[in-house]
Amino acid sequence: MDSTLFHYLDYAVYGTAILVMLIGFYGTMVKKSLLKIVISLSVIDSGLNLLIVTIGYYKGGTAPIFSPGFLKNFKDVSKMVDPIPQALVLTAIVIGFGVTAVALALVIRLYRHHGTLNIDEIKNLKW
Amino acid sequence: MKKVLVILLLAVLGYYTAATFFDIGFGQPHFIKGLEPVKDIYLAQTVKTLKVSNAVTSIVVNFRGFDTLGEVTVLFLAVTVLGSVLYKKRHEVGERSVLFSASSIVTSGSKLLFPAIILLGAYVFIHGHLSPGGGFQGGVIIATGFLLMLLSYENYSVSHTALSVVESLAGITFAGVGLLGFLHGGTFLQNFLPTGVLNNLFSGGIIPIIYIAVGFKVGAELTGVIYTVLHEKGQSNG
Amino acid sequence: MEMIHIIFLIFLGGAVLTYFAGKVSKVLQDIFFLLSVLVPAYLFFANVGIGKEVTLTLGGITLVWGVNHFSWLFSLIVLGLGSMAAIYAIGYMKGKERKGYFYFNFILSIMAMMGILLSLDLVSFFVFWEIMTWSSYLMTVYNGHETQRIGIKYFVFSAIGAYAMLMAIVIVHHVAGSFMIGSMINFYPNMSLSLQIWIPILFLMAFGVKAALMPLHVWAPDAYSNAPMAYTSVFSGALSKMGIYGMVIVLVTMINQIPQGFWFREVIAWLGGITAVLGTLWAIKQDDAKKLLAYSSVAQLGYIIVGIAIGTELGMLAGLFLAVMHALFKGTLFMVTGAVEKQTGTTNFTEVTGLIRKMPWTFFAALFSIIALAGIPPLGGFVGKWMLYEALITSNHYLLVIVIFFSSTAAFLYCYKFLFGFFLGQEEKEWAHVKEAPVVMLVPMIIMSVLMFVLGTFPGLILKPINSGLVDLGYIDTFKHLWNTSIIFNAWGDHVVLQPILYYIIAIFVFFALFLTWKGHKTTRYVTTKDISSSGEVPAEDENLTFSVGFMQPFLRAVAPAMRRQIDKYYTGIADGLESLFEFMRRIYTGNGQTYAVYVIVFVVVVLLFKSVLF
Amino acid sequence: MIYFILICILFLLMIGASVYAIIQKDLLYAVMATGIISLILSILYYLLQAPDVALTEAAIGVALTTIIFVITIRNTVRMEDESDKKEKFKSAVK
Amino acid sequence: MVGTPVLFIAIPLLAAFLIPLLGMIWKELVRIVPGLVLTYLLILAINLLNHVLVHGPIVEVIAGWVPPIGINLVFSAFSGFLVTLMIFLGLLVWIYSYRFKRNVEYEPALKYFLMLMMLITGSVGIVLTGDIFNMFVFIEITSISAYGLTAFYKGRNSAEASFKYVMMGSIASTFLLLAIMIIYSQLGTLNMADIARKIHLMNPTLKIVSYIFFVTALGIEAEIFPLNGWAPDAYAEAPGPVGAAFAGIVVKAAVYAIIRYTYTIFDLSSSFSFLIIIGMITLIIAETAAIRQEKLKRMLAYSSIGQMGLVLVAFGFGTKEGVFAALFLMLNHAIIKSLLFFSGSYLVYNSTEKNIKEVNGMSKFLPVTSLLFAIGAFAIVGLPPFAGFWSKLSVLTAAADSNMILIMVLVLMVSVVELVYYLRVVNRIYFFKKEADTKPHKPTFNALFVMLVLGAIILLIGFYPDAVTGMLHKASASLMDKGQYIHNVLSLK
Repeated sequence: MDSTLFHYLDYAVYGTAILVMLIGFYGTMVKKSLLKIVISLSVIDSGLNLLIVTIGYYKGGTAPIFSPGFLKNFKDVSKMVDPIPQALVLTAIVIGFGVTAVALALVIRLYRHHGTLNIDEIKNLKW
Repeated sequence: MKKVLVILLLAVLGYYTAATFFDIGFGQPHFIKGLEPVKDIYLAQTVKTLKVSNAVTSIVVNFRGFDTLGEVTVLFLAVTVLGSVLYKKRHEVGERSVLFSASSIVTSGSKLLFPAIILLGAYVFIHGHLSPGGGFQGGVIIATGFLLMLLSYENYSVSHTALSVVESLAGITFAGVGLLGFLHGGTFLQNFLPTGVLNNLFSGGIIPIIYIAVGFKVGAELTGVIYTVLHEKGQSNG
Repeated sequence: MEMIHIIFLIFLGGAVLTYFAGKVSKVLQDIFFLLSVLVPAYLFFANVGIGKEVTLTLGGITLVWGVNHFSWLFSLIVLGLGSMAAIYAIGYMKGKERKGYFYFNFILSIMAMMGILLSLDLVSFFVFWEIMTWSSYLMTVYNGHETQRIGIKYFVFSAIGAYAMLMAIVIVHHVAGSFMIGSMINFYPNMSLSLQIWIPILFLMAFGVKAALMPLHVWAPDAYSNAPMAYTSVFSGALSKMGIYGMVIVLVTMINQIPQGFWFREVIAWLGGITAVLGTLWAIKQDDAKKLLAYSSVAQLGYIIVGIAIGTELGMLAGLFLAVMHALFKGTLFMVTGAVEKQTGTTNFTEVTGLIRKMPWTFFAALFSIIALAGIPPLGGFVGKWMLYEALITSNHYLLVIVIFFSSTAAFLYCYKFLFGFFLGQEEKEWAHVKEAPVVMLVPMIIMSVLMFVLGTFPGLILKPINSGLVDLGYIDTFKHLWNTSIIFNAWGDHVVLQPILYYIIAIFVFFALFLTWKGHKTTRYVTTKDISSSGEVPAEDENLTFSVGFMQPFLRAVAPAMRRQIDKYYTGIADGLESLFEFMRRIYTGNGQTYAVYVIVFVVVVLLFKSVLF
Repeated sequence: MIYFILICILFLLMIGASVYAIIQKDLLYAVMATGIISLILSILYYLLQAPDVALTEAAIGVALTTIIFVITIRNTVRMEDESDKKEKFKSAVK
Repeated sequence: MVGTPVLFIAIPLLAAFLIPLLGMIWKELVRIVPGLVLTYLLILAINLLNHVLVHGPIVEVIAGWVPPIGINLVFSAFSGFLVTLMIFLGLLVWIYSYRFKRNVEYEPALKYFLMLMMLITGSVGIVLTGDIFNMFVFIEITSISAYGLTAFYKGRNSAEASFKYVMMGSIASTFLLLAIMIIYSQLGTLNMADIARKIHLMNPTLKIVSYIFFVTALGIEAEIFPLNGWAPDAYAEAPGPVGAAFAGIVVKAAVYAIIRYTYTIFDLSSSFSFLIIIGMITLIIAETAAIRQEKLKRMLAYSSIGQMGLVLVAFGFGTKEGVFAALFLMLNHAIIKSLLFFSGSYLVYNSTEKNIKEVNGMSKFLPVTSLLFAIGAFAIVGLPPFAGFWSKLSVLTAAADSNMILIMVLVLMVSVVELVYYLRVVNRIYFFKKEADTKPHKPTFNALFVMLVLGAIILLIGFYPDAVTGMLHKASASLMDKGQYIHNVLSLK
């Protein structure tokens, strides 16, 4: 019983991450407010980061830290989860934050110029 | 109409992405058999050569230290871009916006908390190679400390010059340590200090130095971000 | 450093030097200009031996330049006419702005034409072809704002042609493994049938554009009439011959080798014939001398194309002879028009009349070239046309003979119009102050008129080089044989049988001219157009009563159905349609960032859905 | 079993929060929802044996990102279609 | 010792961190230091390129870990050629804008030069790196600087353009990370050479999906048709020299990435025809969109997109001739399009709308600039004797050698369209009467110098293509030889 449930859970992790990403995409493409678009972009990032960390996870693994306790008890490196995706996500989160900050600055400037955040009204550049 | 189209498109995209990741599988080693994944080497070398307890730190700072240098640069650039995008001439700079008027409990509370938060941040990035955490986390914590002060004190201000000096010095330290490694051992970011004993504070060679630099840099940069955005008082059709 | 390289370097350096010399002194600029056209011309004829080849490797491609008899013939046209036009241009351009620009492009186009003739490999052929195109394009738009549509039309047609040629070149390189013209010709019989058909078509597209072959001719009248006249004489006289040059090579070396070649030649010959008729009809309709000559050029090129498309020895001979003559008389005519334009400021027949007394020498040149154009003995046009008729009849193209005959008869109408419109007719007060053109402009015109006369009387002088050129192309040397069968030549090969008759004609001509002048001088009274009265009514000052108004209306009404449909309009329609399509296309970029995001997802989804097809 | 339900609740909460963040008209609440997403994320990271990432996410996602969003909202508009309403209001008055 | 590739990254980063400090000492240093850095890097790049052309590629290891473990940089004839080109253009952009931005205050100037330098560094990093995640980081560095540079002017539209760019850029990085993770989850490595060695073991479906995600992500940066909505706006709203930098540097880096993935990393044989299809669509749509543009820089932007499409088509032939043609095209495009952007931004300098109409009759006021623009226009449509002709000829030759007659026809037809719109502008410059009352702005000495250098290069390549073809042949050979690449990187001890 438990094992089947947990089997479904396996899919649920990926499913949740992808679903969150898709919700973010939906917001990016449908929502009219610039701020909402930036929020959606950060939602995409959240889903993506979860997905990446999930790839590095092994069932029953331990955090990739050789603490004194670990060294005493386990000493089995293969029981550790994969540290590389974690390192990558660390980078990705920081970069994502930088991009979000830039986007928000642009939103502020657009609002200063146009007096609105509706993306349909901000299209002086076309064709 | 557009919504339906978008949902349909996303459904297809989601189907393919999900199928791909279900193919990969969850929770067990998914590398193709017979290959030697790099992570095994990383984990082995972390303890053996670098004498660092936190494998993530060893990857972020040493194996893939180049990424981190880039990442720090991205933040540095973000601050630059932010300043450029929101740049105003001197006489246009107005009051900074105040989110809420803090009560005296909050102000004195944050005054008390501030040193503690800074200390915590420092602790986190100094111990980055031993325990979870590191330069980024510590830097962010320091930045939140400044954020707290900025929010609770209307007149609290951070010296812009000081921020950029700290930021630059930290950056130079990072790149400079890398170049020193280059001069010393022939490759960029190469370790040129004794690695010490595993799980000691002074271990891991240049890793703690770099992480401390990163901590200062990230802290200064994020404070700069908040500070710049805060100075953008709402005004439309300016 | 070979002589050919030196010639090109002089051209190139001369062009640049001339351009910058204008910043220092106008006279210096003129001198540089003349030198950089005349010196290479002298060097070429004096020092470059026929059959010599020089090579140069650029970008991994071997460029080979050399002269054979055939290209030598065309070099004669280019450099001869080019030198004459260059001398003329000194006078023509005096006091005009953008002199440096004019001289620069003039020298470059002469250089490019020489390059085309000397190229033995396809890459340098194409390079010089394109240089010729853009330098002549820059001349077309010399007059500014209004000409830009015309210029773009010219360039687009040329570019389509040139790109077709480029495609052919690249395919040839792929198949034959070399860019040499010689290896293309050698390899041609081994190509697949579709290539054997397509490669000539692609080449002919390029050459057809330059030779103003229907339906690719629509650029020509506008371009010819809008370039400065000093250049148009080269443009129409020599530059269009590059198309003829290419056509001859394609027709002789490739199309003649395949069984479908017969149809190719028929189609081209008929297109040439139709071009001739339509060009003539349109020329008659024009009121502007430049336009008239431009359409006339199109028609004349039609004759030449008919001649070379027939492909028999006599046809070839006729076509090439006409090409040389066309260069002479059309060059002169455009110079005449330029002189009139320079002295009066307009070239419209309905405005300028009666210049014969003001500009007698110009009239002399015009008279000679008109006679040559119309094909009246003793000038060269007659010989050429005679040979053309003979070639058509001997190769059983009776219908074409009728077409050509109709067109050349109709040509009399516009010849007359030109001559009468400018020079004869009543004198207007308005033009009383007009003086004869400067000597610099007269000298080339007179030289060329004399040449026309000489070549018309002694066609053997030019037929011999033509013949040796044809021998180079692979025709058997039929000089003696042909001379015997043809009516107009005697057995010695260089004099016309009709010579005694010609002399009589000349004598009568001269006599009547003298008589009329002497007699007329005494009895005639000079009147202006307004010096008339009918039914007691005196014409108002602003009424235009010049002879040329409504000239030949009945004739034009008769041929109106043939002229109603203009190919030009179809092209304009296509261009407009394309532009509105493009206007619609660019609306893909809606300006909304979200739409662009949707595009990204659409791209990913489409590629994912079709990944089994794509990958 | 409890563990299973806990994780399921976390997942559902996360999806719910992201949907809420997208559909909520009040941007301030939407930003709060992203903060909640980050919070859940950092718990999940912790469960997935990634304490470093959890720490970073907690610090950056929960605190910093939310705060700059809030400041931006403070500087622009709070409601998603506020600008529309303003114009409608103006035209109604006229 | 000729120097090592890592200096291309380390020196500019060090300088970038130093510049704010130096600016406190003497403000002018903010402008000077980036130029010094770029000059140094150019010398270094030329030295290294000469070395590499003779002795074979240099593989640089970072942090002392040999390639499958650590990050590495590869300076081969191919990447070295691109790096040299980028730094050269970057230096020109710096010279051009040194006085262009004279009237700008201290702080924006500081930021402008910082962002410009990081834009170049990021692009150079993309080209040099041998690690796919490291490439992601460099792409982000490049994009963020590009966002900032796009929004540099304070007009209302620049922020709009930049925001669109940010949206697309974020989506791009999402797909890029997904693709990287798919590869990583299967092969357990991030090193390009290592991946290339092992990729045949991968499940084909996963391989294709990750390739598609890669192409989508990089295609957004490389302006492939349905993904390039941001590009015309960004080009049109960024300062003139930055437009040149985008066309000459950023896009080249993105195309390099696509090519590296297609040629070296993945072993999908059909990906070449995929490149041809998307390249062709991009070429056609962009060139037809360009013909109806009302603004000069937008027109140049669309033209640039179209040229990139052509480059992809040429790479898609998959033959050595194709690669050679594509590289030649990239070189020519970088030089010519920069010249067009440089001279074009002076032609419409003082106008607010930057309409094509504003260039009417400019030849009277700015003769040299106009002449250089005309040379650029003639060169880019491939008229001999300018540089563009040789690349066009080599593209067509490569197409014929691959039996792609249809491609040839389409390319030539599109060339006619291109010709028409460039001619229209040149005609306006030379033959129209000036309408608008905007005052023409004389180019500064620096700008004139840069434009003349570029014009001279165009003529040089046009008359003497051998100046570059030898190098290009070596570069294309180095790209085609996948086995050698893997060997060079992985045999390090």
